[in-house]
Amino acid sequence: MSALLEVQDVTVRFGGLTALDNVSADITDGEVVGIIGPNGAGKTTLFNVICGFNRPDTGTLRWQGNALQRHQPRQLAGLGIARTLQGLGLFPHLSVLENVMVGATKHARAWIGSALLALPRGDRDEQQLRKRALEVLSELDVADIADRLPGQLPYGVQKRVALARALVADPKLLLLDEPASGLSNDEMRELADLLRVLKKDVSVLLVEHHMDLVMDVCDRIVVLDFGRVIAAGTPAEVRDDPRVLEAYLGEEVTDADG
Amino acid sequence: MFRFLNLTLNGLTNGMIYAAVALALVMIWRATRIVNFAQGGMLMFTTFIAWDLAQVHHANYWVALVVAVVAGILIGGVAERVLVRPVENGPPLNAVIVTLGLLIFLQALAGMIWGNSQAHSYPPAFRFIGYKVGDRTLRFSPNDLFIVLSVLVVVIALYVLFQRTSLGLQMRATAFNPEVAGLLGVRVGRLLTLGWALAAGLGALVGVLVAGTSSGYVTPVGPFDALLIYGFTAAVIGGLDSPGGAVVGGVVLGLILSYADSYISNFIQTMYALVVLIAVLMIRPKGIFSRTSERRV
Amino acid sequence: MKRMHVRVALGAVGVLLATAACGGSSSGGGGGGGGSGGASAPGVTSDSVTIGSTQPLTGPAAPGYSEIAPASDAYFKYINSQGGINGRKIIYKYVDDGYNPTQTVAQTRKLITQDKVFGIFNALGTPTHEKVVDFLNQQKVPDLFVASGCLCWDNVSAHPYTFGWQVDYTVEGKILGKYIAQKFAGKKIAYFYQNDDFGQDGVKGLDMEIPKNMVVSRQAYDVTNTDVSDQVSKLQASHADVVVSFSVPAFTALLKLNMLKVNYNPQLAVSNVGSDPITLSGLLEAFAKQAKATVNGGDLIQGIITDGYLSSPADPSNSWIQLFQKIHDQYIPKLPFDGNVEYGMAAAYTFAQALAAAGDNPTRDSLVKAVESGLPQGPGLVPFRFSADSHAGFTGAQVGVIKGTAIKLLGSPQTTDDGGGAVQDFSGTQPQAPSNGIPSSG
Amino acid sequence: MADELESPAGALIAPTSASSTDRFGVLSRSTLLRHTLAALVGFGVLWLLITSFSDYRNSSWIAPIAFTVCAAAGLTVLVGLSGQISLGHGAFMLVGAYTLALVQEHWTTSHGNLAMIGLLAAAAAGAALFGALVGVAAARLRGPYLAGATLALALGLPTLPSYEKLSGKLGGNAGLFVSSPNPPNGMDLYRWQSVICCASAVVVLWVLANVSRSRVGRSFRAVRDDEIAASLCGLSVPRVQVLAFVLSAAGAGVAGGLLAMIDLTAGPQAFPLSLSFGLLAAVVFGGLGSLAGAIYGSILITLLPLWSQDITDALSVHSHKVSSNMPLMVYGIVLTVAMLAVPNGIQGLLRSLRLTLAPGRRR
Repeated sequence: MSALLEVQDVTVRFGGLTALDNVSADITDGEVVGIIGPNGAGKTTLFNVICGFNRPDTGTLRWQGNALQRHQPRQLAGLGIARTLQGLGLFPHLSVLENVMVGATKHARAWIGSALLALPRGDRDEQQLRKRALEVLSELDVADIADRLPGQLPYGVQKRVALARALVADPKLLLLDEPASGLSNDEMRELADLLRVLKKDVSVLLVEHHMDLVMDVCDRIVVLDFGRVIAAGTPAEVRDDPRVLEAYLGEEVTDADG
Repeated sequence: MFRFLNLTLNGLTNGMIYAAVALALVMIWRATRIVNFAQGGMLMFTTFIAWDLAQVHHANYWVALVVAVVAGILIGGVAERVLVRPVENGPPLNAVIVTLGLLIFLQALAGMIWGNSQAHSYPPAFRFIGYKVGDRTLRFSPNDLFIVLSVLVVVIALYVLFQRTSLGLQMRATAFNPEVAGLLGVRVGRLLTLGWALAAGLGALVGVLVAGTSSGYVTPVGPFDALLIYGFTAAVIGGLDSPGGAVVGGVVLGLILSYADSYISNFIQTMYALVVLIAVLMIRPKGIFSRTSERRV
Repeated sequence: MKRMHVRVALGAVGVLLATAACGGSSSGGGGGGGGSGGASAPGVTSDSVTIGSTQPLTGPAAPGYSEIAPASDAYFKYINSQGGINGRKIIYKYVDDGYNPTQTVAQTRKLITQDKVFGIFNALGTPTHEKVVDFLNQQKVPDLFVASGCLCWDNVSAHPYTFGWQVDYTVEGKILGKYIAQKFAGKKIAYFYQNDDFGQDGVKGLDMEIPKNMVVSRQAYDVTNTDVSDQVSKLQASHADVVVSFSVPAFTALLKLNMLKVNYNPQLAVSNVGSDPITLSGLLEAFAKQAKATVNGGDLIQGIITDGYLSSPADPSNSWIQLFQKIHDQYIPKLPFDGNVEYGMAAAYTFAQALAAAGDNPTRDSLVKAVESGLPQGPGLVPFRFSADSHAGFTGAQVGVIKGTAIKLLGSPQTTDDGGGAVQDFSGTQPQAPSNGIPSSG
Repeated sequence: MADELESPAGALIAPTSASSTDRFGVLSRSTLLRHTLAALVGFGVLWLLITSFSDYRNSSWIAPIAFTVCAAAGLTVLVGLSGQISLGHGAFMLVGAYTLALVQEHWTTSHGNLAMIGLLAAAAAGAALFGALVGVAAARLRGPYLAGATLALALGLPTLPSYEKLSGKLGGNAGLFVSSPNPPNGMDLYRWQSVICCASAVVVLWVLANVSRSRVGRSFRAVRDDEIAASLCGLSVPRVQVLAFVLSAAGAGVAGGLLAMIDLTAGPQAFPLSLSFGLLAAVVFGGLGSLAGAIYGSILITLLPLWSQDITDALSVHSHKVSSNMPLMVYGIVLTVAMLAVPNGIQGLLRSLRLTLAPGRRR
């Protein structure tokens, strides 16, 4: 089976600093892959390269076998890639339902003219988007707060909304940027369960600090340090790798990533 | 060649004036993150005060100038305390509207006191007849030299204030991060007021300088509003955060307007400002001298 | 395309932030709208006639010109104190349009529709008034003595209710041009003019009389840009001996200042609308101290050639000046007694002539008929052209030179048309002002 | 922007709500029906208003308010919904006015009322096209830089007709003539102009309400709230921003066309900076992003000078200097004080009143 997303020998430099150094990784259908590493290891940069926010200086990205060149973040949804943001990035003045409906943009069919003239076609389109959004919210058990504004909700619920907004686009690959940060233990367990369910429909690439979660749900793990891949393999393999231990020495409790 | 020299000198003089207005706007922007649209109105009002002293009450030129600057400092300080402070942390547009309200208020007040119907002339500080070069007379006079030098002196004085004194350090710290500055014991509120006051004082100086040129008249609504726009353009060209950029932006704008006025058309001066501004911003969306930071994801 | 926008105005400064919010109206006649009560026409009652006007009381055209309407109003008050015209007092309701056509339209419509004035009198400004001429004529409202020298007011078929008053700019240009071409034969001549129909109509007249090969430079200015230093440099580079300027007073002053700055001292000739000595010396006052040894602003304008169609305000022997001075001292002593005040009173006198001739029960049509049947010369140096075929005002002007704060008239008045007609000396004399200062009816 | 944008949608833009779907049956399901009905009712009320006022004094302000609404509604969509500032909306009005004048001069032979509709559409289209150009540049700019660029636009554009090479076509400082529409029998010109202005305002509001209520309006707000998240949702941020500029400019273009039709002229002096500032004041007053707020704000900035004029007249101030500047002063003071006292605009005030009176409901 060929890889869904392949990252091959990607190098990214910011000025004199090398953020990613010949990094390669891949993910196939139905897989959950974790990316871990201490602060400043280049995890978020890797995500940004995949999303088109940063361009690799060398190396290539392949999506379903085709090279991704000069792709824009807005094209991701169309390709089948969705991403959650570290800071959630919910639209603070849009209701939860509207937030998720924005996420469903790629399913919209109505032309701008329908919007200008309020044609019935636009209304039907809206109904569909709303139905789709409500379904996803229900799946994530948060349909009851559809009318609320994100700022009024507990952090854990906001995280679910962000996840719903990503999932409503029906992605093939989901990029999760620290989904567990700020969650209670219970919420984290729920997240793990959720990821195991999701995995049936969507591959997940995960940047995360919480080792328990990573070890629990990931099929494979890639370990970054100073922009280089220092280890890769199953959770068990990575756990026992001395280089990983070394890299993490004294870092394990930190919660933030640069 | 003589023409080019004249245009350059003319552009330099105007450019220094734009630079001073730009500097005033940048000081206020750095202090409070507000573009002061009342700047033109404030300097119009202080120039009227000076005009009243100099032309109606026959006061000495320098006395009138000092009174105008002091009045500017007071108006600036009071405006910050009373009007701007309540909207400083609000939505940015509210501050815009408040400064516009102040502008309109000052125009109306000046009209009530001094009338809208007359354009008043203002005495230049020195001879306004140009220097002689051989048998030709330059379009650059002792009074123009005075304008260039006085703006230069003020710019240097402000540089020293900002870079070499502890007060300046505190002001820079406040501009950089008011919360941290506050935690470090800086009395942020006072410094913001001071920033406005200094900027308005600088504006007042500019008003008097401009009024005394051979293209300036004192009226409630008129050339002082154009000054705001040129000053703003200069500040934006330089990057709103950079005092040095404001000065360079002002001079560059002055020169471009002077050349374009003569070589293209005298009728569309503000269009040149627009074209320059758009051209700069399309290449550098935050001005030439700003340090653009990468947007974080 | 038809362009008829003469700027008769004094563009002191850039119109950058017009006082749009200031739709200020000022009732000069002590308030009071149009009445009813047995009136034969809108605005006419048994004891009053209400007329309206739009004037630049604020904005770029205000300096100097804002004195005109108060002066007219003073004259009407003087008439009213003597019992009015045919027993009716004249109530003059002049409102500010800030020299902004948008305001002119709104204010004129208000005067006609809400205040129901009898007619519009001496509305000032070509770009402003041309926007309401169609409206006024559709409504059949008399539109008397527009304060502008545009040729466009004289169009009997399209605008039967509109009449000019002052001499038009092309006629003025011809008269000035003929004088200059003769006096400065063989010299280099240059033009400085406002880049609209005011300047262009004037230049058209100049070109009819001054041979093309004498003209070495033509520089236009825009009222929104007070920096005319570049135009002056170009005039200087052309080595013109005479500069003829069709400019409003503020730009006449700017022209003079910039010439001083580069030590360029040609003979200046300035059209009537831009040469009022008192307005000019006021504008130049502050600069005089730094300009060599001169003591006041008036010294900077001595010897400027200009023209006029009214007597000089500084001629105390003239019966009209005596009359206007008396009214000025009584009603508007705070204003300077200058050409603008004289203009306002003289135009008001002409209106009183027309109203007196319109009969005991004036109607809008009888007022128009009265003007079309011709009006006596009045305070002008030359007669009016008014007839059923012509709605143009004064037929000519007299060349003069600024001396002190007055214009010293030279030779005799001259008349001509705005076409190819010759400039001819006018042999008639100016009539004396009536002893009571009020035109007699009939 | 800030927190007070909590529910940017105003009375005319009910926020998408999951629960309200079936309350009004077919009306709630069809935006078209609902908005059209509201528009017809609104126009009916305005028609009654225009025809019932007997004197000029009481009805002459209707047309100015109506065309101000067109521009302010466009501006509130731009600033309030898409989060882009424009200090120079007068420039788009200018483009609309000149488009109307030029089209009328060169391409229409009839001056009938059908032609008027075409001319206003042309004004909207001309301004929209120009809005697209400006929008492309604006999409690269943020905050004060965008403010500065639009300010320079509002100041620079009105000088263009004076440019020697264009003044022949654009009429220089005096502008171009516009011929007036023909009122039907028995109606005054100013009343007919009021009718045209009100009809245009209703159409503009109808379109903008449709847009605000649609997915497009939601994209505007999403882009305003978080550009990065919006792009990850598949929205093209620059495209959305340009679209907002286009729509907003079209509204201003209609307003400019109407102004030209009332003034019978399209000239640069009708579009001073104070006009642009007044529009901005109107939308901030009304409450950003709210079409209803744009209406309140337009009424306020149109009537305020008239009211203060009346007050000044009533006080019979003798000094002309004082009386002629009084309206301007009142305007300045009200502008400042209102911003200090009611920072969230009228719409914000109404919202907090509603919250106080009915604390049980969230919206």
